[in-house]
Amino acid sequence: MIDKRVASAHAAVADIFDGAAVMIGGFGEAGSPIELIHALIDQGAKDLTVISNNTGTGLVGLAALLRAGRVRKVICSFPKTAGSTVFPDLYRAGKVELELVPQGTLAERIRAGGAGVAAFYTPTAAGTPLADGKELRVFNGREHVLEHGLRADFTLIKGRAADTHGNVLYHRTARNFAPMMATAGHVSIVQAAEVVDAGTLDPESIVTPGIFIDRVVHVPSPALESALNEAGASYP
Amino acid sequence: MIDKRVASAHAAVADIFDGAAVMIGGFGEAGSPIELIHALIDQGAKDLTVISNNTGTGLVGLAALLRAGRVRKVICSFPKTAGSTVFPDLYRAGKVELELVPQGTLAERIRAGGAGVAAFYTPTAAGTPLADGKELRVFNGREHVLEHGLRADFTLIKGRAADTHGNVLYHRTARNFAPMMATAGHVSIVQAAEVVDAGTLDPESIVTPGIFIDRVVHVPSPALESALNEAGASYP
Amino acid sequence: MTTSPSSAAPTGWSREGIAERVAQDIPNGAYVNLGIGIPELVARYVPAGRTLVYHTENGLLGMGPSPAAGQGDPELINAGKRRVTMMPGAAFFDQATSFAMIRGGHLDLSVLGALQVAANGDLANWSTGADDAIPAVGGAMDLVAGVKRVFVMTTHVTKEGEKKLVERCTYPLTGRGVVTRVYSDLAVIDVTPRGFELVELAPGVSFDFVQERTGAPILRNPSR
Amino acid sequence: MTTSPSSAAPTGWSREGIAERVAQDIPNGAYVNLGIGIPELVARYVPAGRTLVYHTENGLLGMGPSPAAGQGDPELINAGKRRVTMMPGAAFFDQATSFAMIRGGHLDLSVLGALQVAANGDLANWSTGADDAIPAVGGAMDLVAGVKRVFVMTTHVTKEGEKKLVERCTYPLTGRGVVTRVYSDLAVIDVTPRGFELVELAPGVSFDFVQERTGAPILRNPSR
Repeated sequence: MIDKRVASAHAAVADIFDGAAVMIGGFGEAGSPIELIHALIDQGAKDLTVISNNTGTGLVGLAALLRAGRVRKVICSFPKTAGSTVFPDLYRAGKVELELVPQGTLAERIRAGGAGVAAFYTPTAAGTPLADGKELRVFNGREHVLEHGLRADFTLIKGRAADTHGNVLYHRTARNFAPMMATAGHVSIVQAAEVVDAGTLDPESIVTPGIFIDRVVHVPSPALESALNEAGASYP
Repeated sequence: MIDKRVASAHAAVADIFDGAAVMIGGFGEAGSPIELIHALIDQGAKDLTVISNNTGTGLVGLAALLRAGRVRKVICSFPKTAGSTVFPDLYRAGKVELELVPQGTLAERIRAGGAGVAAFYTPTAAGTPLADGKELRVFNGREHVLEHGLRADFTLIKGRAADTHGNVLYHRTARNFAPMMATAGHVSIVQAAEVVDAGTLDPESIVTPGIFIDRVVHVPSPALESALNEAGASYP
Repeated sequence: MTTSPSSAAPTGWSREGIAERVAQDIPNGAYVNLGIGIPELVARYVPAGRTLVYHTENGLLGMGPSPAAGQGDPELINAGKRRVTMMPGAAFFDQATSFAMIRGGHLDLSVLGALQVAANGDLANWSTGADDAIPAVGGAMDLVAGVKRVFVMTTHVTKEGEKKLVERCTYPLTGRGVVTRVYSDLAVIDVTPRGFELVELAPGVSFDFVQERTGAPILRNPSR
Repeated sequence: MTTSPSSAAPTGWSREGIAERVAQDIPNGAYVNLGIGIPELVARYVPAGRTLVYHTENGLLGMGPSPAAGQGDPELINAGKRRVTMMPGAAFFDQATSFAMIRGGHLDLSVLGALQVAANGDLANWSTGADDAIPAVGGAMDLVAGVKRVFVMTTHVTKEGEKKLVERCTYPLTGRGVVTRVYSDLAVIDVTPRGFELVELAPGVSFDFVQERTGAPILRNPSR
């Protein structure tokens, strides 16, 4: 009997420790695991390194985690979406470190980390400031940059449906970084709007096989960042 | 209007040229695109480099292509499945070159080729004869081997269903190498048991997005290597 | 007759005119990534009879137009994080696959904006390098490194009249030698091994008018 | 009492006995890859109340037992290319994903056969290096490089009486320092930084009997 369900978002994130590296799924609000992030804010872990494509908007979700002062460093591709003020303010004040990575390189570094590939050569960013200090090498007459695999202590993602074995389906463009992050987290946690018994999902259509998932939390009606922001919400 | 259908397997492979590198899907008979391979035998191209996990069994499919003397070199992980006699005989006679690659490294090299990753470092095969002559490098205290991306001029694969845009679904463990090979072929050709209009397949469940596929051939009742062999078939 | 830069009156193509001109150059069946903002206009002007497949790097091939205001799905969005729709034949995929399409050279065309384009094809479009700016790059460097052809859509000069087509970029680069062709309000200009080459002038715009507003020589390319 | 190798009578565990012994050491919920051949027997002896998830590297997690003779799907096969079934919760995936599971350390355990295991954990199980052999490796090197724990199931000596647990492998390696534990017909032996260490003797087998058939010293490990 395998059952990866845990009782609540709070139970799922209870062991995230100070200084942990945490991957958080989402591209903008699509795929952002708001309830897991809010549980992490309640839980109190600090000095986190957050690996996520963006930095959140308004005063909820990822932005709220930053605003609570829990994040030491952000690794991302685009930290200044419209409606994003928390990160820019912290960054200008020197209160958060930023490692800027091209979006495709970020995706590939996370995939490599999860796939046991130590490092790879990509043409992206060759000749730009984002290759400064990095090892360069020419393949087929073209300069490539050496990039290293990324792993994290924890991964927090959102799914449309999951089963008790941890198999996950996603919703449209909410999929984005979640499948790779599931592979790269030492402990990978999914919040899913629907949780079903193993054997319910079509084995041909599963996007993230259960081997990559450690904990499944049922969050039946996940909040959306835009709806919370329109309502003027802030967390906590 | 986008319609990648071609009239026949023979039309699909008509421009494969002497000396071409051809990726052929399949793990054993599962996923082996027999009809495309037979059309390639009829077509006559020679001095091919074949990239495929195995070398076929009996006197049909991949084994028949080898037996016809069309293959100069094989890149594979396991060329001696039970029932495989054509390749061993050719190899012992010095009539075909073999590049042996661990199965996971083969998969990753093909993926890298299709994904524009020039090369990567893997721990697989470090300290073994298959790393001889290859560049080694230590990451996190562990020796890794530099492996290069693989591309091909043509890719031949088998799907369960495809649409006119080239989106593909596979059947169970027939999926194996096909999704990566679809990305790494300059011209990627799928034979599918069912061909449907764009918009018919669920966008959440598509395994190979159409951008990776150039030609779709309808082969309604594909032959199975084992069934042909049991019937004592040989091709041509 | 030469018109001095200071007398630059409204002339040449409008934004929509540039978009329409770009659309003419995209063949049926092309896989296209349109950058956020002005490049998105191109989709409105695709000639009848041509079907393009739009890629959005956050994980969708077969993107359709925006839904009606207030409609749509907040988790069906484009790279600009705005709601979109999907077309028949669409497919969803993760970021590693999406950038495999980009980096692996599977997309036929990317249309992007620019801060500067150099005569050697260098592109700067992600940062002015200002000290107080929050650096943000998204998928721009991946797109220019991987997509087969990169078209730039831009005003020929900035609002302040500064040249955007230059000998060498002074802003931080997005990629080296990556631009195929520039579509401005004044002209269509190829980037070639010999530098900028004129393809076409906007209606009512003279070659000299364009050259004066360009920071590097433009070849007239009589062979066209 | 010491028994000389030449008098090696049938003794210790049968194949099935080894498989049963291995199965005892695999916890509930483990993700396991069983090598082709003898290691497959392990699945028959998993204690009641434990559920393992079987991975087959050709692209299935949640593999079930073989179907009845003549039944099954020729495209639902295992890494040995034999027909299998699938269990509730199964998932299909491509080879890159399958080996990401392996190389990325996501599998808890691999049970493999061996030609030789060395006291330093080196494993040789893919080639004898014979000149006329057709080299074939499959996923063996990936498995030993990536899976968290590698159990070897083997007869303690070859049919010809040659030692398989040795000081240093003479056959071409599959991986360096990769073996966690060896289960033979005679004993269970850990591979530790100090070399081979006895875990358990098969019923009726003496330590000396095992040591005489082993090419390197075995520590008796009194702490167990």
